[in-house]
Amino acid sequence: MSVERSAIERFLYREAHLMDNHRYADWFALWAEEGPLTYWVPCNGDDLDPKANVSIIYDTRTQLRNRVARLNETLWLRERAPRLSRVVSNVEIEDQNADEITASSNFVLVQLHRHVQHLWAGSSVHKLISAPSGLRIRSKKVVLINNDEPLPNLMFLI
Amino acid sequence: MSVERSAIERFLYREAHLMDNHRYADWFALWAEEGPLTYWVPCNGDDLDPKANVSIIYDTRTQLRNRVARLNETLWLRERAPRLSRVVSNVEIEDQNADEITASSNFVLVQLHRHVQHLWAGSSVHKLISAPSGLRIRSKKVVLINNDEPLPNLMFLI
Amino acid sequence: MSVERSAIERFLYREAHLMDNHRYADWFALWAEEGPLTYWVPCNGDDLDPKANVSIIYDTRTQLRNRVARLNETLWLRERAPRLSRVVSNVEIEDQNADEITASSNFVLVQLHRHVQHLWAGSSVHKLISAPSGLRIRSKKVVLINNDEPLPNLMFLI
Amino acid sequence: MLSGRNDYRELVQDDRVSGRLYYDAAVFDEELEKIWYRDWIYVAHESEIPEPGDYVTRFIGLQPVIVSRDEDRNIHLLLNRCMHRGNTVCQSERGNAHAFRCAYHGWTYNNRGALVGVPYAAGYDGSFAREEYALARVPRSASYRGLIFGSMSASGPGLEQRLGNAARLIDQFIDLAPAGEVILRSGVLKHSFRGNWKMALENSVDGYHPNILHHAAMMLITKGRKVDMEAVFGEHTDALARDLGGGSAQLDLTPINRERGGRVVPHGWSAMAWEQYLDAMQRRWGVDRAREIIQVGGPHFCIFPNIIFILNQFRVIQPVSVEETVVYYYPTMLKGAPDEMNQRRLAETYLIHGPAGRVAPDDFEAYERNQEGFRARANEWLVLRRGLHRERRESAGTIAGHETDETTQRGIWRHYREVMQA
Amino acid sequence: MLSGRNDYRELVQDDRVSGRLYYDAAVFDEELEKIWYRDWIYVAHESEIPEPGDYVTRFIGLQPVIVSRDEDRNIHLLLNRCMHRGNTVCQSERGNAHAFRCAYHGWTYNNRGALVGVPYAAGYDGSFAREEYALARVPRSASYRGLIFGSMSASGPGLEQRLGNAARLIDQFIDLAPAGEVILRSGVLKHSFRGNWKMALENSVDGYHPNILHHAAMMLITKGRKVDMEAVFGEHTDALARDLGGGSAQLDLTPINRERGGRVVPHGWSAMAWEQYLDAMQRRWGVDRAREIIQVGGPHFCIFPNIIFILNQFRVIQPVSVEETVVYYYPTMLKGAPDEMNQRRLAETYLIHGPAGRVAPDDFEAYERNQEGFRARANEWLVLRRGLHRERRESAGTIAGHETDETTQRGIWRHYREVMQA
Amino acid sequence: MLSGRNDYRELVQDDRVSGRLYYDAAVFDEELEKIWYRDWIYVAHESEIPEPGDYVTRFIGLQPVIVSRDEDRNIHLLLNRCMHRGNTVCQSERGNAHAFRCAYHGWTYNNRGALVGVPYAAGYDGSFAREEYALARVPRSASYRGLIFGSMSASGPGLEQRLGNAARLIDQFIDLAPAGEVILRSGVLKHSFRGNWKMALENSVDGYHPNILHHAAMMLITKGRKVDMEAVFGEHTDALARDLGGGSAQLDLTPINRERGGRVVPHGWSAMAWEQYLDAMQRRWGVDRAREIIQVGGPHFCIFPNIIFILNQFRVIQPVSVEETVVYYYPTMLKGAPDEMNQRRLAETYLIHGPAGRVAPDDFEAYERNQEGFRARANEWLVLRRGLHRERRESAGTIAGHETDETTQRGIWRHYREVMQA
Ligand code: FES
Ligand code: FES
Ligand code: FES
Ligand SMILES: [Fe+3]
Ligand SMILES: [Fe+3]
Ligand SMILES: [Fe+3]
Repeated sequence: MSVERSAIERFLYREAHLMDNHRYADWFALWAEEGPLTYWVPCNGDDLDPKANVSIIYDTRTQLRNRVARLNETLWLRERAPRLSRVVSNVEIEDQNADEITASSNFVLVQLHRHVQHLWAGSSVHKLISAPSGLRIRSKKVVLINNDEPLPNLMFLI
Repeated sequence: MSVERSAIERFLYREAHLMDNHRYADWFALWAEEGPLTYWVPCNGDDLDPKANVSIIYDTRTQLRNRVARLNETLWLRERAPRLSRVVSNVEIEDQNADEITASSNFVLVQLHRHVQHLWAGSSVHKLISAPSGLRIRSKKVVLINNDEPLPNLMFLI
Repeated sequence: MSVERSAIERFLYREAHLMDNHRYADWFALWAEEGPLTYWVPCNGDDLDPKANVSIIYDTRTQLRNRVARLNETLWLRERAPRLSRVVSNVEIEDQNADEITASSNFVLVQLHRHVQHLWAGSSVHKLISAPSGLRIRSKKVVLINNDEPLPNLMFLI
Repeated sequence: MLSGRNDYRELVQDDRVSGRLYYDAAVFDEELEKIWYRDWIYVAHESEIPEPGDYVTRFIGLQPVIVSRDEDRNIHLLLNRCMHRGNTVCQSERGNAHAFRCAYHGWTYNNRGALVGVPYAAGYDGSFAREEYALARVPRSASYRGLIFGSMSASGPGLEQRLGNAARLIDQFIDLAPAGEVILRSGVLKHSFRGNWKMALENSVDGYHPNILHHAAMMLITKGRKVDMEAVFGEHTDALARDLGGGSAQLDLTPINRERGGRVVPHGWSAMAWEQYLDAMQRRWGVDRAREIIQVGGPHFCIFPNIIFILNQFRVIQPVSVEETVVYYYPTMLKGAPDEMNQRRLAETYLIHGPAGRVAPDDFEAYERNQEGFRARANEWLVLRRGLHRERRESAGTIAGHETDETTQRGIWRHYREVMQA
Repeated sequence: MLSGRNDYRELVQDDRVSGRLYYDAAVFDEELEKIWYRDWIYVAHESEIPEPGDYVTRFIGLQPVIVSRDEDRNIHLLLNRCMHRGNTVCQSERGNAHAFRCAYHGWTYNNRGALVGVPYAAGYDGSFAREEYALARVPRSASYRGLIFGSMSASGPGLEQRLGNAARLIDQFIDLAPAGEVILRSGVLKHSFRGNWKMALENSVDGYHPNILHHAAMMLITKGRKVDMEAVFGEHTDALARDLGGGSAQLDLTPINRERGGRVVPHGWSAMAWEQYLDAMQRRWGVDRAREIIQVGGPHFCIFPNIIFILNQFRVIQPVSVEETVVYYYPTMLKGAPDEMNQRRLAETYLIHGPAGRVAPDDFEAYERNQEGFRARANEWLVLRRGLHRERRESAGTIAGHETDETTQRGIWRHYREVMQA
Repeated sequence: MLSGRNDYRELVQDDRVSGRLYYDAAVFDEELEKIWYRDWIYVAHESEIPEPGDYVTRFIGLQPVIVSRDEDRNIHLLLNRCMHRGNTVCQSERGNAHAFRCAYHGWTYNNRGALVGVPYAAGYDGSFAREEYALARVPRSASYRGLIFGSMSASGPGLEQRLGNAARLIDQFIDLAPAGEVILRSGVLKHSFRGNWKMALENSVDGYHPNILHHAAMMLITKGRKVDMEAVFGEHTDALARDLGGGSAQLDLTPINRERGGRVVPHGWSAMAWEQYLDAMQRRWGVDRAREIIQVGGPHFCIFPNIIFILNQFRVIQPVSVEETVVYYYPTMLKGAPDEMNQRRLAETYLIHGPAGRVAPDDFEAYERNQEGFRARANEWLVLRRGLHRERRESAGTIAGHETDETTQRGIWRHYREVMQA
C-alpha cells in the first residue's frame, strides 16, 4: 500500500483536533481495532526501555481504554478542563511497507489551565495501518522536550 | 469549483505574512470585494451569539475598513509596533461547495512588544470564495485559546 | 528545473531534524559543496548591511566550518546541551529559476536549557540549488523576531 | 508599620503626587488593607444572576468571592474557600448551582453557604457544629439600583452614604431604561495591562487626553461628518470635569448633550426604534421628564475605587499586583428599550473598548509607557495642577472645572490621601 | 527576626492551622533554616549508585548536592559548588565520574571531593593548602537499609533516633524483598505543582480523600470486580491512621491486608511467579515469618519532612519556593523477587502516579485549588479536628485513629510546631 | 538601613568574597544607590549621534535616559519621562528627532529637554513656569575622547580624576585611529544571562580562564598555525594582570604584542591595506610614535563599573536585577583606517562575541553555572588569592601580577568594598 504524506497530515490534524477538544472516545476510535497497541511517552530520556524504566505514559490497549475512561469520569476535569491548541508540523514518512506506515511529526501545544498558559513541545512517531475505515494507529510514541523535567498535570491527550 | 489543500495553505501563508508585517491594506485586499463580510473573534467562549454577546472582534465590512484605517493612523503604533511571527498549520478543508470553501487551521503567534514576548494560540475558520483574482475571504473566525481570559492589547491583525 | 513545495518542505523538515538533534556534521553536509555560502542571522533589525553592521551570525564557508567545529569541540555543551524542538511551517517558494530556488518559512523553536524553557521564533529564507545528491543550501537567512533584543546563548543551529 | 514607611501627606500633595504610589509594593499592600478590604467594592450586578442558583465568581481585592442567588432569590457574597482545608469550592466564573461541592473531601455547601454535606460524618462528634463551618461571608454587602457592593470590613459608613453624589448619577444612567433597570447579560471584555490600577481610574475621568491620545478614533468619528471634537473634549467645550467628593469624579457632558439632544440617540437610528423608545420612556416618566432624561443622556463618571460608567458600559478595575491590572467592560442593556437600541449599545462596547477596540488600546499603551517612565527617579512627581486657577466649588459641595482640567484627578487623590493616611 | 514575625503556637493549634503557613515567604525561609537545614533529609538510595564513580545530584532544601560513590565504595555527600569561584562542578543528574572538573578554570575534584587538579599551579604558593579547598561536605550523612539521609546541621540527634517508630516500617517495606534489599534503578517520575510542599506531605497520609477525590480511579479498580473501597478507605474500614511521632505518620492497612492476604499479591499474577516468590521468601525468612511479612504487606507512611512510602514506591518531596513544589516518584524493585513481580511494581508506579497517572493528578489539582483558596483571608483556618474524639494512644507511644481521621495530620503539625517554635 | 544589613568589610576580604554579594537583592539595591546612582557611568559614544537631532536611549542603573544632540551639536542626557504624568516620551533606541512628543496629552519637548508644547494651554495660568517642566537632566555629564559618561549624583570627583590610570589606556585604544577617533556606528550585539552583573566585569580581566574555558575557540585559533596560546594566556606568558586602581583593571598584553608587532596587524592582511594604514599613522604620529602605537596595540581593560575595552570593541554591562544582566558589544571603527581593516574589526566582533560568537557563550554559560552554584551555602566564599605572592606594586601606584593571577579581581573588589562601605 502507498499513502501520500498529505493523507498522513490530514490524519494527524484530525487526531490533533480530537485531542485539543477532549473528544476521548472519538480519539480512541482512531486506534486499530485489533492487535496490540502501544501509547508511549518516555521519561528521563527519549528511549529508555519501558519494561525496565518508568514512563510518563506506557499504555497497552487495556490501559489505553482505562485512560480514556478515567478522563471521561473525572469530575474535576468537567468543572475545569485545560484549554488546548496545538500545531502539528514537520510531518515525514519515515518508513512504509505492506502493512505499516511510520510517520514522524513535531508539535507545539499551548495549554491554558487555571488562567496559566503552559507550553508543551516535542515530536511524535506514529505507526499506522490502513484499515477499510481509513488509517488507524497501531503505536504512538511522543518525545517531550522536557521529559526529564518536573511536569505539571498531563490530564489530556498528547 | 474544486481547490486543493495546498492552494488554501498558500493563501493562508500569504495572509499570515501580511498580518505579521502589518500590511493592513494588502491584507484588506484579501477580502471579497462584494457581499457581506464577517471578521469574528469570539469572547467568553468559542461560540456565543455575537448579536447578543460581546466579541473581542466582530466586524462587518465597514468596521473592518475602519479597523484598518485606525491601525494605519495610530501614531504610537508607528513609534513602536509589535513584532510578530506566526506559524499556521493543521490546515483542513472542512467543506467545499459551488461557491464557498470552508477551511480550518491552527496557529501559534509569537508577539514581541515593549521587550516582552507574548504567545497567542488558537484556531481559525476561513470561508473563502474563488474570485477571478484568486481566493478571497468572505468570513473569518478566530478562536483564541484564552478568549475568556484578560488579554493585553491586540493591536494587530490576527 | 522545477521543484514542488512538498519537496522543499521535506528538505526543511530534514534540516530541522538535524538541527534539533545537534547533528552538526550532517547539517553541514546539507550545504552546497562548491561556491560561496552565506549563513546570516541579522542583528538590530532584519536587513542591515552585514558588511557595515554587526550580525548575530554572518558566516561564509570557512566560518561556517569553524562554527561546526566549535560546537563539536565544546566540552560544556557535551555536559549539558540545550534540548530543542521546532515546528517549521508557512513554507512558500518565493522564486525559482534555472539554478536556484528561494524558499521562505516560519518557525517556532522551543529550547530547554538548564531547566528553563525558552521560545525562539522567526522566519527563514533559504536559497537552494538542486545537486545530484539532492537539494543543497547556498544561503540561509534567519530573521529572529527578537533580533534587536538581548538574547541568551545561541549555542545551537537555527 | 507600613503606614510608618509611607507618609501620604508627603507623597500626595494638592497639585502633584509621587510616582512611588504606582510602583512600591508596600504601598499596594497598604492599599489592600485600607481601601480594598475596608471600602465598598463593586462586585456584580443583580441582573447577572437573575435565576435562583445563578452565581458569578469575582474578587474583592485579591480575595475570591462567590456571588450567588439562593432559592428565595436572596443574594449572598461568600468566600470561595472550603472551610475544611481551604480548596476553592467553585471553579467556574459563572453558572447555576444549588450546591458547591469541594472536590477534595466532598464537603458540600448550598448557595447560601451553609455546610449541608460532610462525607463519613462519624468522624465528627457532637462538638462539631456545622453552623460554624458555613462558607465565610463578606462581612457587609448591599445593593443600589441592582449594583451589588461588598465590604470586607464589618463596620463603616453605609453604601448610600458612601455613594453620596454618585448615587444620582447611577440613577441618571439607569433611568434611561424605560423599565428603570439595566441588564448585564451580554458577557464581558477582559483587558489587562502591566501597570498600576490607579492609572485606569484616573484615566476614566481624564478629559485632557481624548483628542490627543485617541486621535485615530476621533478621525473615524469625525470622518465625513461635521462633528467638532474640540467642542466635546477640547479647549472650547462646554463640558465640565467634576470632583464629586469621596474619590468619585465625573466628566459632565450635559451641556453638549443638551444641544445634541442626548448621546442616547446616535445618528443612523431607525425612526421607528426612536419612536418606540420615546414612547416607552414617556409612558414611564411622562413627557417632560422623559425628554429631560434623554437630553441629559448617560453620565460619564467613576466611583472610587473600582467602578466606572462610560457610554453604555460598566467598567470595573481589578488590581492583580502593584503593576498588573485587569479592566472588565460590561455592556449594559436598557430594559424596555427596543432591541435595535440595545444591540447598538452592545456593538458600541466591543467596537470601542477591550483589547482590540477602537479606543481602549490607546489608553492601555499609555499606562504601560507610564509604568516604564516611573523607572526614572530623578524627578518623581506627576503634576496635577491643570485648571487649579479656574475650577469653582458648586452648591452640592462638588467642584467643577473645565472638561480638560485635572479637577477630577485632584478629587481622587484628596480622597486617597485621606483614607491612606488614616 | 523571622521567628519574631511568626508565632507558631498561634498559627498551629491542636485542631486547626493557619493558611498563612502555606503562602508566607517568611515562613518558608524559616522552614529552610529550622527544618530543611537542620533535620535529616532523605537524598538518595544506595542502589542508585551501585558502582564506584556512580553519582546522582539532588537538593537538600534549595542547596545542590552531589551523592557520589568512591572507588572504595564509600558514599559522599558533596555540595555542588566549585571552591574557587562557585561554579557548579557537576551538570548531570546521574552518571559515573571519577572526577568533576569545573569548566571555568579547570579545578578538578575526585569523587571524594578532594581537589586533585589546579591548572597553572604556580599561581598558588605554599600557603595554599589543597585540603582546605575540597568540595564542601554535607555536615552529617547516614544510611538506614540503603536510604541515604543528609543533614546540613553538624549536631543533632542521630538518624536512627530521629527515625524512631518509622524505622520498623522501613524494615517492613524492605523485608518484602527475598534478598532483603530494594533496588531503585528504574528511573523517576517528576511531578510539579504550584503550591506549598506541606500539602503533599499531609496528603500522603490523608485517608479521608481517596474515595472522594480519586473516584474515577476507584471506579476503574472496582469495575467488574467485587472490591468494596468503602471497606478500604471509607467509613467501615478496619484500617488505621497513625501518628508515629516526630512528624511521621502512617495509614495502617494491615487489618485489611491480612484478610486479603496482603497487597503484594495483586490479582492476575501467574501462579508460578507466586510460587517462586513464596519459596524465595521462605528460604530467607522461614515459613511463618515469610507468611507474616507477605500478609502484612507493604506499609503506607511518611517520614517528616520529605519521604513517603506508598505501594511500591518511594516518593520524595522537593520544595522549590513557598508555592512551588516538585514530587519525585521512584519505583522500587524487590531484590530476589521474580521479574514478573518487579515489572508489576514498575507498572503500578507509572500507571497510578506521575503527571499522567490514574491517581496523582487528582491530588495535584487539589493542591493548586488549595493554594488558590488560600487567597481568601476572611477565615484563615484549616480544620484538623476530624476523629479527635475517637483516636487512642498506643503502647508504642503512637496514636491511632480511624483510617479516615486527621490523626496523621495532627501528628505532622505537632512536630512542625515544635521544631519551628524552637 | 540597608548598609546596616550588610557589612562589606566582612563580605569582601582581601583574598575572598562572599557569594551573597551576587544573589542578595538588598545588596543589589544598595549597589544602585552607592555605585550606579553615584559613580560615573558610561552611556554612549559621541559618534553614535553624529548629527543634530540624533539620539540614543540608554539606562543609568535602572533609569531610562535619552542621549541627544541638539542643533548646536551639544549633547544632553535627559531622563525619558514626561514631566506631566510620567509617560516615556521616546520609544525608540536610536533615531533622529528635533522634538519628543508624549503620546498621552501631547506635551512636547525639544532635544534639549525644554518643554516647547502644551496642548490646550489655557489650562495653565501664569503660575505655570515651563522652565520648571523641562525633562529632568542627568545631574552631571562629561566626555573623554568621545566617550560620554553620566552621573546621577550632583557632586563627586570629576570624570578625568575618576578615570585615573584608565585614561591613558583609552588613549592607547583610540590612538590606533589615524584620525585619532573611533566611530561606533556599526550596531550592537546584545547578550543576556541569568546572573549577577559583577561576574561579567570580573571575567573581562580574568586571565586565568581563557585557555581552559575557551579551549574550543583556542583550538580554532591555533589549528594549523604555530601560535602557542600558553605563551599568551597561560603559564609562560609575559603578559600582566594589572590593578589600575579605582576598580579599573587591565590584562596587559604589551610584551606579547611587541614581539608579534601588535595585535592590530592580524595575519592575512593585504599588504596594501597595511601600507595605507602605516602611512596614515605615520603622517599623524610620526614614524617612531606610530610604530610604538602599533606595536603596543589595543589595550584590554575595564573601567568600574560598566565599560570594558577588548580587541576592537567597547563592551558595556547593564544590570537588570540582582541575577539578570545584559552585556552590549559595540564594534569600533578606526577613523582614517582603510576599510579592509575596519571590516576586519567588525567581523572580529560578531564572530567572537555575542550570543552565537566563538568565545562569549562560554563565559555566559559559566556565569549561569556560577549563579546556580551560589545556591550552595555550606561554604559561601569565592577565593581570590591566586598570585598574591607574586604581584608587585608599580611606580604609577598600580599593581601588576602574572597574567593568570587575580590581581585584577582583587583591585575591583578593593574599590567595591570602599564605595559600598562608605
Ligand atoms: S478541603 Fe474541602 S472538603 Fe476537604
Ligand atoms: S570557578 Fe571553578 S575553577 Fe574557577
Ligand atoms: S503624561 Fe505626558 S503629556 Fe501627559
Ligand atoms: Fe482614553
Ligand atoms: Fe491522593
Ligand atoms: Fe572569557
